[in-house]
Amino acid sequence: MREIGGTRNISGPFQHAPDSDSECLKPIAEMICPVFDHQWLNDDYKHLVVEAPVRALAAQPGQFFHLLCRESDDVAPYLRRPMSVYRIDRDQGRIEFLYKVVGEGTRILAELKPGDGLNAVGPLGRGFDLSSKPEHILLLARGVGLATLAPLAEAARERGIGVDAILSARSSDVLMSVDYLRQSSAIVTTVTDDPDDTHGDSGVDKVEEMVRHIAKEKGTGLFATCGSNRLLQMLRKVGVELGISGQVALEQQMGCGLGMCYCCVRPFQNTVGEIDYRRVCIDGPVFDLQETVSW
Amino acid sequence: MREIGGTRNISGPFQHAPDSDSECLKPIAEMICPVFDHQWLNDDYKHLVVEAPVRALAAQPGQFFHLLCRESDDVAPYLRRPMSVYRIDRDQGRIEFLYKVVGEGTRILAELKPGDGLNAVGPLGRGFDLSSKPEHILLLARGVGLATLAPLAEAARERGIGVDAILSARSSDVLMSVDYLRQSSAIVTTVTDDPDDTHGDSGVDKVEEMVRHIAKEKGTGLFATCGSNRLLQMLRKVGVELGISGQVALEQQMGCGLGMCYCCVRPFQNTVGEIDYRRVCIDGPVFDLQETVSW
Amino acid sequence: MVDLSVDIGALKLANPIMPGSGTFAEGMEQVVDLNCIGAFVAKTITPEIREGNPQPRVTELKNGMIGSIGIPSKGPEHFIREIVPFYNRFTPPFVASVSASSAEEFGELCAQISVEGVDVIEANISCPNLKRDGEAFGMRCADTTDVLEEIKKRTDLPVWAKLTPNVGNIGEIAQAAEDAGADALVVANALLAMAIDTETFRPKLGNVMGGITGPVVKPIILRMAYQCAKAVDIPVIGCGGVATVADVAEYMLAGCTAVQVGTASFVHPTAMINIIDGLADYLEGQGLNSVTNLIGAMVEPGNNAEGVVEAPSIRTVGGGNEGGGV
Amino acid sequence: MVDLSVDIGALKLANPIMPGSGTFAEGMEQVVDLNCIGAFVAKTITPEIREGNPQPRVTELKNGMIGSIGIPSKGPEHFIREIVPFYNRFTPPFVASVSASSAEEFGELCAQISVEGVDVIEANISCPNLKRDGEAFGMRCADTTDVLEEIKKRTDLPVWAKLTPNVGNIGEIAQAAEDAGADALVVANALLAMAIDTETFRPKLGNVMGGITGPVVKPIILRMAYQCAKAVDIPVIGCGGVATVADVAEYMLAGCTAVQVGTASFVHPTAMINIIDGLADYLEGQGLNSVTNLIGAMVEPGNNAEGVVEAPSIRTVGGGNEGGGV
Ligand SMILES: Cc1cc2nc3c(=O)[nH]c(=O)nc-3n(C[C@H](O)[C@H](O)[C@H](O)COP(=O)(O)OP(=O)(O)OC[C@H]3O[C@@H](n4cnc5c(N)ncnc54)[C@H](O)[C@@H]3O)c2cc1C
Ligand SMILES: Cc1cc2nc3c(=O)[nH]c(=O)nc-3n(C[C@H](O)[C@H](O)[C@H](O)COP(=O)(O)OP(=O)(O)OC[C@H]3O[C@@H](n4cnc5c(N)ncnc54)[C@H](O)[C@@H]3O)c2cc1C
Ligand SMILES: Cc1cc2nc3c(=O)[nH]c(=O)nc-3n(C[C@H](O)[C@H](O)[C@H](O)COP(=O)(O)O)c2cc1C
Ligand SMILES: Cc1cc2nc3c(=O)[nH]c(=O)nc-3n(C[C@H](O)[C@H](O)[C@H](O)COP(=O)(O)O)c2cc1C
Ligand code: FES
Ligand code: FES
Repeated sequence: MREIGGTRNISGPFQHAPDSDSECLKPIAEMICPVFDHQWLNDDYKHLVVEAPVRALAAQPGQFFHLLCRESDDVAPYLRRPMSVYRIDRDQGRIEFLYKVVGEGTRILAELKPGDGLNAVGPLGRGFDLSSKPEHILLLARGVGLATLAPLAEAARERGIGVDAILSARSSDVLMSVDYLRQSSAIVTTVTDDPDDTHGDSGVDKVEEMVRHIAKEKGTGLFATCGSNRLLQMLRKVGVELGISGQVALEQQMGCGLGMCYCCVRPFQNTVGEIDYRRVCIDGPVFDLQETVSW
Repeated sequence: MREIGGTRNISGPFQHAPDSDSECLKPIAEMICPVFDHQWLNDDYKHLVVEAPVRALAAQPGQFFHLLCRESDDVAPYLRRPMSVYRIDRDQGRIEFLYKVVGEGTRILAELKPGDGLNAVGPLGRGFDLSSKPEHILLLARGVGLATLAPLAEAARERGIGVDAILSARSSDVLMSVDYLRQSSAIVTTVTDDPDDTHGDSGVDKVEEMVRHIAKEKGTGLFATCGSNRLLQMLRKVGVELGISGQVALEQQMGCGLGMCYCCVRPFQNTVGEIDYRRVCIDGPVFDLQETVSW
Repeated sequence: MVDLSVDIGALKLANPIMPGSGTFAEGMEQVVDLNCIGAFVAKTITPEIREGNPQPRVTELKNGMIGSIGIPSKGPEHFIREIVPFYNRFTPPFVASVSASSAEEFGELCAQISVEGVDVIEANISCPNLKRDGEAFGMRCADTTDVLEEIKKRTDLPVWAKLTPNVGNIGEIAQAAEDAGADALVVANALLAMAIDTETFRPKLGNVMGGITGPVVKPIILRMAYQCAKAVDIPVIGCGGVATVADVAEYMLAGCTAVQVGTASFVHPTAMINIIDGLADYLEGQGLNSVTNLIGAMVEPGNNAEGVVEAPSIRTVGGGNEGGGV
Repeated sequence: MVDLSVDIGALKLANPIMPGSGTFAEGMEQVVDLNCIGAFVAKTITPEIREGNPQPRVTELKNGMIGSIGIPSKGPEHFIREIVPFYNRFTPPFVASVSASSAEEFGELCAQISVEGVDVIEANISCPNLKRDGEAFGMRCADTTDVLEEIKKRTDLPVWAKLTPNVGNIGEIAQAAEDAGADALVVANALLAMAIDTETFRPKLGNVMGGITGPVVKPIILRMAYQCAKAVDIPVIGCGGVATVADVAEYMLAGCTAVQVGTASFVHPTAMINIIDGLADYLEGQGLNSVTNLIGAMVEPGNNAEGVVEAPSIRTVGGGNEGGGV
């Protein structure tokens, strides 16, 4: 892969590849990553595997890359799109993304073929923090929020932390990555909105029961969630009651991804309840569960 | 072919195909013409054959179509590109263009494949006028000016008018359409800038000698030219001296192609030498040779 | 059936779509059924005969163009003799567009062309005022007032003022025009721009500067139309980058009663009739039975129809954003 | 070797490329070698602490964006404590950017931040003047004069005035700034614009209006930079839509001494360093040995270097085209 330049497919209008020596030591790169594999998982979700340079492989769970979703000289979409790291394969030198095709940018992204170049900036943002050394963590993901939480299971396993994961989805055909999570030694429960299928019921009350049950049984030390505002609220409440800390990965529309433009702010509250605005791209995207506010 | 709408390739961002009944009687159409054939003639020139509706087949030599040179949703190039009618095949319902790839628009045009749709507006402009009923006409084309003059030979043949054509080009590999002209019973002479090849010498003096010779021998009643300012000046001078009228097809960058925007004006002089500005798209592109001015 | 008709003062249009001055002429009759269009707007005429600007007159942008035509004009006699009768063969109302170098000349010209067959006069006040060293009338409230008052003295026809976007506070100019008697506003003419060839070091236009038109200008002109609609009670006609049904809806939601389509007709001569057709479909899809339901219907932030709680509000200083800081 | 250095008054820059205020921050240090850049320009700070505008703060365009951030600011103490020391670890000069609601506050803030490590103060006069009902200082000559005079009284640092493009005659404002003591001009801030969602009828920005930036604005801002360079003798720094070497060349040919790169850095964080590299190649290709050879080198029509006869000139009325008629 090249770190700058190139014009094939989702690359930029670079006219000159800069002498990359001076930047080699920088933690964040703008790079062209050759696509290794790109498959539809179902009608809406796609799994993208790209080759990436060593410094990009340092990405942590919860961090993201900012992807240029355009054909070479095209002008739209003008801005990049943020995508969480779904998996890092340090041995093969590959980074994986799991994403839902929702609009113009992801539609163009979905057209990448193996061998094409993906222009990515990253790794960006603050990921999940396991420094409190919990003995057990509970992951609660809704929909594509799974893409963001999945690598945390592997990171936990590497540190000898027990993992339970509850995956919630509209219907069973979008319950992805169950196998990948189980490989990471996570105990996986699946729930859906579809009363007719064999999974559990995704109603917030039902999920709350499961959470309380698991937390009590396993001695959970950390909640981690992504993908649903209602589940976030529930988990915040349960966290306070049971004295379990939590982390949540949030989304916001972005401009720069580097903390420069203040497009991506969201309201938060500090411990005394004062509201302040933080940048999802650089202060997050992972935040303390109790510091989030309802909106 | 469809007369409006469609999104395949070089078509427009139409959201709704209008009820075309009301326009069927209009002489000019905005239409999607399926590409029938599209071949490179040499490194620079391409020959495009499209299927066209009946009213478009009414195009006369010297008239042009205004072509949208964009991929479906693309924004550039924003404006259309004018291209002369190279040939009309009324039996097969086809229109042909011969063009040189010079910039962004023609580069995108060159990507059209058989079956793709070309969005064309036309026929546009005032073509050549044979109503003076000359017994013989002399065509003098330089480079791609040939594309504009070629159909005049066929029109002359249909009217029983004798045709001589002098084709001038940089080198012999861009001397196209000699066969097509000969099929139209034209007597063709070729000249190039390349002293080493077997064609005649394209120097203006040499060409002037040929023109005088042919005009005298054949009793030429009309000169027609396209593609070179120097040949145009020469022909104007010879025309005055020999009392032979002339017509020239001119080019100018265009906005609308329909006489609305006044982007395409050029200076002309009337019989008493007063300068006025005329629109190439609607007052021309074919003008009286003696009314042109040097620039 | 969806009702597409709109009223601009006393004038009823069958639909809110009309051409922008200078982007429409008799040639269009060869392509589309002119009776489908909401109104005709003729190319601006001036009192004197003019040839316009040197070549090149146009340069392309990614999603628009810069033009510097310079208002070639054959003068009022030609207009009355040739242009007015041509358009009177059709049903839509006919709008004349005028320009001149002084308020008096504006008035004089309007008196001259207030003939049978002209339904409205559009005053193109983007042209240079000779008394102001070439600055356009529409750049100052006082000059705007002068021109419109002079015109209103000399004609009984409805007068639309076509504003220039090359101003700071366009609402102020809009108010001046309304106060001076304008019956409607057209917002706006072209944004002044330029381009240079970085190989030859020459300007890409013979006149160096020209007006930028087409889709690229829409967000800017839309903002101005919105500001004008807030500033005045007379109808506002949006003009700038309209190429699709969504563009029409955007202008009308911002408060416009109708729109003018300019450069889009160069790219697609059928643009106006396509938009008119598509507009009915769009309104049906929105469950609206009249295009007038769109006028000014943008939901202002805070006015939450569904009563949902908005995000905690953020402290800002000063109400306005007229300076355009990001 | 091509010489890329330029002088802005007494200040020497290693090259003419610097970021636009608010489009650059410490995060960039994680991506590129900051020592390569011509100068640093910090995000605008205000005297008070501000959070900025409601969400959404950004909406995309085909070739640019509209933003309404609202200048969140942590105030001068935080600036002096955190921001100035950060940039002082690098070699390029450091430009502070300030904004305030009155001329006095502008002056006060500039006095406060005239500390070791700040090389230039950029006065962002696109912000609302509370005394003018929210109209920006930079929209009136008198307000521009007030702010700059007040600042010049309170600091000895060079002062750049960053103009707003939302004005009529920008040359007039440029002159007012020069007369009041500005050492250079930055032309310009963002063009005010808006967009409406035609399905939900809601504005696409929480603040309704916002500033349009990115390549789409270049032809308009380039024209303004050209007008300013003609109007003043102090250096002009072009800012608007610079994304490529050709854009830099265009601004410099129009009379600018340097440029600022804004939104392009969001799309390509490496944009500035790519441009700096490419600029040397371009100059070599043009046979020029200093980037200063470009400044104001546009060939005006009529000034035909090769002595070739031009097309017959066309009659036009009035010299100017300030009104932006096409
Ligand atoms: C830190 C972070 C990580 C993310 N990780 C993933 C992931 O792993 N998998 C996945 O499928 N999606 C993820 N998303 C959401 C993803 O970025 C959006 O779905 C995507 O930007 C939509 O782009 P679009 O052009 O297809 O959609 P459009 O709807 O056309 O986008 C319109 C505009 O909205 C913005 N936008 C829309 N939705 C979002 C959103 N949820 N977040 C940020 N911007 C948005 C886009 O940037 C664009 O400006 C993540 C978002 C963030 C902030
Ligand atoms: C009436 C008419 C008939 C023509 N017929 C033919 C033909 O049969 N075959 C052929 O090869 N060429 C013909 N041309 C020229 C052809 O239109 C141009 O070569 C073409 O527009 C170049 O487009 P581009 O985007 O590839 O080039 P670019 O160089 O990228 O074009 C840049 C700009 O210049 C304009 N432009 C450049 N050259 C011309 C030109 N000569 N005339 C008008 N606009 C120009 C384009 O419209 C565009 O705005 C004709 C021109 C006219 C006016
Ligand atoms: C080639 C051309 C010529 C124009 N001539 C005039 C004119 O004579 N009078 C006028 O008021 N506006 C004139 N305009 C401006 C248009 O009427 C319209 O205001 C502008 O093009 C913006 O609309 P658009 O973006 O839809 O093109 C002209 C525009 C173009 C492109
Ligand atoms: C997100 C964003 C924030 C900005 N903040 C400021 C600011 O604080 N102060 C300022 O003077 N300009 C600000 N600007 C304007 C830029 O400095 C610059 O003038 C503008 O973006 C035009 O340049 P561009 O087209 O290269 O982006 C901001 C622009 C953007 C996009
Ligand atoms: S996206 Fe720019 S600050 Fe977060
Ligand atoms: S191209 Fe518009 S008038 Fe000729």
